[in-house]
Amino acid sequence: MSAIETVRDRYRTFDDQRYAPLVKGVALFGLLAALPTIIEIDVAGMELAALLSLKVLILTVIYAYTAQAWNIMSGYTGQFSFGHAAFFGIGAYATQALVVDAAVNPWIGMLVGGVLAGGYGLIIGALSFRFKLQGHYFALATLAFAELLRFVVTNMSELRGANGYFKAFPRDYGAEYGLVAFQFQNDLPYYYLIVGFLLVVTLVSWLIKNSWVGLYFFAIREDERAAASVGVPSFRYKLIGVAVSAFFTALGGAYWSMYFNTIRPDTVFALFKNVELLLPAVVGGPGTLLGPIVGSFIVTPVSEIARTTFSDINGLDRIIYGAFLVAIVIYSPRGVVSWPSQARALWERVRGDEEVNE
Amino acid sequence: MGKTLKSSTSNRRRFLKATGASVAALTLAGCASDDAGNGGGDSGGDSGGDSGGSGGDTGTTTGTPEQSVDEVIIGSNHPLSGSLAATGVGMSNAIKLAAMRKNEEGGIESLDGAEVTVIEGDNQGAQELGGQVSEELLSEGAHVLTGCYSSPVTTAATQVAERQGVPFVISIAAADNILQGRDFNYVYRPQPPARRLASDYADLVPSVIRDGGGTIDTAGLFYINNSYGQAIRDSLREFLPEQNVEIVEETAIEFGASNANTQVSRLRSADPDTIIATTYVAGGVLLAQALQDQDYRPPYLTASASATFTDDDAVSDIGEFANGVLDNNYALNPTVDKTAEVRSQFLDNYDQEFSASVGMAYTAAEVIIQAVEEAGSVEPDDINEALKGLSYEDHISAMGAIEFDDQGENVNALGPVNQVQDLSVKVVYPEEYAEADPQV
Amino acid sequence: MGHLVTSVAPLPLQGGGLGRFIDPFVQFLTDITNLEPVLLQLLAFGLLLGGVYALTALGLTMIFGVMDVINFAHGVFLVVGMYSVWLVSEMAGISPFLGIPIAAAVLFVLGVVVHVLTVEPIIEAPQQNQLIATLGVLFIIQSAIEIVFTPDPQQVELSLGSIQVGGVFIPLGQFYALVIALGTMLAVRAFLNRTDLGRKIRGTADNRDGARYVGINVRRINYLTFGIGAALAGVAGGSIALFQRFDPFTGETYLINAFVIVILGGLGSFPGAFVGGLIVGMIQVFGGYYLPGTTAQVLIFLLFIGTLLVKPEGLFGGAEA
Amino acid sequence: MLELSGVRAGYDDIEVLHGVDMHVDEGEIVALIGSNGAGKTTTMRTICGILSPSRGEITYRGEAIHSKASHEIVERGIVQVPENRDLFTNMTVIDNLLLGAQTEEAKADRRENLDEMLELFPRLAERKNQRAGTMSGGEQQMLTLARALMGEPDLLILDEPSIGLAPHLVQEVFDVIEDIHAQGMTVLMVEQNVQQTLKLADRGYVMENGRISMTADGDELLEDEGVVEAYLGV
Repeated sequence: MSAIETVRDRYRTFDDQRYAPLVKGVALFGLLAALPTIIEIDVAGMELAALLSLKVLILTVIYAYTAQAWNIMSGYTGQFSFGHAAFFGIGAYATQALVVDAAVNPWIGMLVGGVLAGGYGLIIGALSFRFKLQGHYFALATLAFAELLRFVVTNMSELRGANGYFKAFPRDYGAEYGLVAFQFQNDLPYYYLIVGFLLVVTLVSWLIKNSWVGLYFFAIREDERAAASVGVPSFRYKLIGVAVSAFFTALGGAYWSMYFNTIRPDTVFALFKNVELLLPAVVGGPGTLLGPIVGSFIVTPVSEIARTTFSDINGLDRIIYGAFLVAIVIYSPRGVVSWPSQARALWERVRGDEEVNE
Repeated sequence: MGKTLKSSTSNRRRFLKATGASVAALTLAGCASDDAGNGGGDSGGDSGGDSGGSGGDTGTTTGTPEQSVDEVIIGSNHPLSGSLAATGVGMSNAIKLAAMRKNEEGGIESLDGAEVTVIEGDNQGAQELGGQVSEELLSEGAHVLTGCYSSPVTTAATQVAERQGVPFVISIAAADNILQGRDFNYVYRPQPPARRLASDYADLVPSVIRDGGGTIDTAGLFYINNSYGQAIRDSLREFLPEQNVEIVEETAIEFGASNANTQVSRLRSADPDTIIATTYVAGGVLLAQALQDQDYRPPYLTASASATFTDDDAVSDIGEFANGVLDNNYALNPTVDKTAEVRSQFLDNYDQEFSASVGMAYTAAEVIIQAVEEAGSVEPDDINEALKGLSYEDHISAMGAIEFDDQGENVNALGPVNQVQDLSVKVVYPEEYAEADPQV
Repeated sequence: MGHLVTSVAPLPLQGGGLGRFIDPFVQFLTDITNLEPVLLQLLAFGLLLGGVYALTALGLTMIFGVMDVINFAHGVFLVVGMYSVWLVSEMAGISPFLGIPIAAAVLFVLGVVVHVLTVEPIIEAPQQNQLIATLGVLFIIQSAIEIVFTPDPQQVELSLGSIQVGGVFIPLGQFYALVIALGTMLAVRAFLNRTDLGRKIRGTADNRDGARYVGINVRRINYLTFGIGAALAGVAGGSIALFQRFDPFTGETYLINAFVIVILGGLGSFPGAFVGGLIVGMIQVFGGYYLPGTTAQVLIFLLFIGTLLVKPEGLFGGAEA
Repeated sequence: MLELSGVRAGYDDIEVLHGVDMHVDEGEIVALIGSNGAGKTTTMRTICGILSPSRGEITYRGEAIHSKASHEIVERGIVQVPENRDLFTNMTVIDNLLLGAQTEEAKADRRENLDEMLELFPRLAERKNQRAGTMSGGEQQMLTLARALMGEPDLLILDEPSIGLAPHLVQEVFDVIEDIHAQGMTVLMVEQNVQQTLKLADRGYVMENGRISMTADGDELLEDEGVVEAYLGV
């Protein structure tokens, strides 16, 4: 038995253990927690920080978070939403409107935003599923619901129209810089906060995936009619998927609004925000737990590296980034996380052939 | 990522970008190679070439491990690609030009002729890159920052400067609350923000018209429906009634709209004494087009903070019809010789229009250079102190001495009145900056 | 123009309570009962704008209808059309009208290339993959234009002016675009209905498996369709360049409205695209006239959602292309 | 004429055919029977290039065709009447028929063939300008068959041609099949109407779990106890 096979078999033995997900989770989030330190480590005169700054890390984890939230609905139940900016924006706006106009602590505002977004998600879902929208039609409907909000908010002076909100100071709502205020004076706490967010949504996602709810979700994704025929209440479970996903996406929007200081309809409800929120999940592997996280650690750094490497010609980085997107969906339509199993399948096929030949 | 760097590098922290404006000048000459051929007699090319040999070599190969006082690095954080790039590139070029001119004069005097270098970062007009690019520019050694044109991006960018205690002089960013009520200690804005521009409109334009014997009792607003358009609209609503001008109609145009027919129909049926346009270049062109198509023109066609009627290209695109338009916007000061000089140098070097926005960025860079000159140091806090006490008169913008208040706003910021006369944009009011009399 | 000044719309202050929703409709009804001449003018503008929108949707509906691919690069295809016409007229000094067929040819080739390189390999993959692939194409082409032609806005030197018919102003640039839209629509419709290739395209749109069972080379139909769809975008972009300044980013606003129109009219339906375009144009014009700000766009999205829910196959869905 | 050896195929990760071996000779009617999910339709789809086999070989007149696209297979003379018909439902009957003629030869003859089909299926002639989707199931089945014949196949593959049809229509379909076979066409068919099919067929294959479990003459199969029990419900 070759060394590789030994390792592989050991890994499989480990993988079968009940504690395996816990160990993997701890390892993953341990790594995430250590990243700000790791990027500062000097290896042969090179620091990773030269490529990945803390700000880029934060952005990466934000999109890992939103993609994970998107994944609960679209990856698990197969209802491809192209309008998650709606929920993201609701979270951002609820937080800022409450904190700026009513001095409500942003944590409370965030939860209010989550609930509002969940409600909006239920409306979208109830209408779309009642009328049996599928595929492109469903995607376009969700997009329309998001674009609708962009124009509504732009034209509503009650929500400060196109000017949007500037974040208030902690003292304006009776707090001091720190966790309670949801505001910090440097980036590191913001990083750990969003890693914490990611941990929570990943945990929720894992719980769903490993429960009967997840089973129903997958059944709906694979064959909704068949699922319904064996008694899965698909309408209700799709709604659960939308609501949970919308709720968590809104929390991401709330974080965004606190971290970036200012929001406008054309920043949080932007057309391309819809894409940015879900892209890591599609690149990483929709419907998987690891996909959104791995995807984000590919998408965001690639765009960042392209930007810093090809900065001599303005715009060249977007060409590289575009080519990267095309390449990844062509060569890995099921996401990057499928690479190991594809490699394994290939390996086994090769070995299988050998056995047949013998 | 700085544009002055020729070879790319994986470690921007250690590997300082090309130092010395000589290299910058060479790169510029490269960019504007068309002009270098015929307009190369310009002294900038020569002096850049002279010192370029040695400066360029040491700059790109060794870099400087520590901040040394033989160069001052300005970090320019602007949208160099994406939908805002048309203006952003011009603004960044203006900042480079300001550095080049200073170096031609012998550099920063108080630092024994230290050269001014500009390193550029492209924020792509994206909010999430505003802070990131600021950090990159700082880690590349920038002593002071400027940017960013888009207000949300500027907010993110200034936040970084404030936290790190590095001065940030805003080139352009219109939103009032970037500075107001933010408690910033390191951020400054020479430019009049939206509210100031609108109040200047209300103060100046009606009196120009009335002084000329005209009547202006009613107005119709035509604005772009984004934050900048709405900010001006809100302020005009506040200030115009104080000058006895009633707003009888408001109509908005969407960014990227294909025409302004409906909006003009609406304005036409309200038939106000003046239409006040607040748009980017494209929106104003559409307005002019639709007005002509419907054979309508109010007694006074005016604009507040509109890019269209201070943009020579747009004015010539519109043609005849643009003549007579009164517009208040930040403007270049035509009464000083330096303006024409800078303008012609800019045109020679960059084959781009020296618009009011570009001119404002140029002024921001001069403010920075002047502050460094007065500080005699590249320490951020020294520069910051100098900015606080600054009173800079020798600039090319049509406004008084640039002095900052506690919030960092320029107390003498001004949006004077321009008029299109014979297809060229002329400052007509207040008189101290006027190059022509208003024709009412 | 004093004779038109009979109705002064109420000042539409945003944030004025419920009145802001009701007053415009009251005003609209009053104008109708008074037979305000401005209504006729608005109708004309709605028709013109609708024609332009319909034109921008033709290519999208073709690709969407036949291949079931949401082509995000459609907007930037329009932009390539604009630059083609501009290049032809500025550089070669040819009339911009002649530039339009050239733009169509350029876009046909570009469309085929884009299709073969990016869409064909994943035509059977989940739909979101095609969406992201075309998004990548959008980034690539848009930035390439930006690098080659700078981000500065461009304009075709052509002042067409307007004519006045019975008190109604008709801007000629948009009028020509409407004529081109109608002509193109009829030509493509004739091509689809009267030629063998057209029938094969319709068949493939109708039932891809069916097309394969009868032996249609579906791959070939795919790239031809994508090419023709792109060429239609070229015609649309070229026509828009007749009356509008443009930059590398102009396509994005048209893209979203084109999606709305395609769904309103029904996938793959050319008359549907035309009617959808008219509806969106009319709402923008009348909504823009009576409603504050850009509230009209809210109506358009509500209509869009309503159509998706109640009649997702569109007004002309199910009918022949 | 047609030979399958060791054909494995399926959808995504799921293999449905685990090595199918069968052949059809010139002029034969061959029937493929088996329970639901045995892999009959998958076999038919694989032959016509709608699915491509992961392993194994399909040859037609000595030429390997398993890696060819469906239109290339049609060009070689294999045309299928698919199980779910796959008609162009939004197009007229005439359009559907015309689309059936894709090869050069078929195109050359298509006017004559069209007339012939309208003669053969009078119901279609009555509805020739109607949209296919608006017709009854029986009419649609006729149209599918006629559309396939418009392609002038040498080998006609029929996948459940009588499914969901009223008894008198079933008989009509079988009459047509017999008729065209009599004119020399080779036929491979899948049918749930086992008895009638096996009577018509020269040979039959029984398929179970993605493999051929037995093969014999049609009459022999009709007498085989296992087959009778499993598929004839006696």
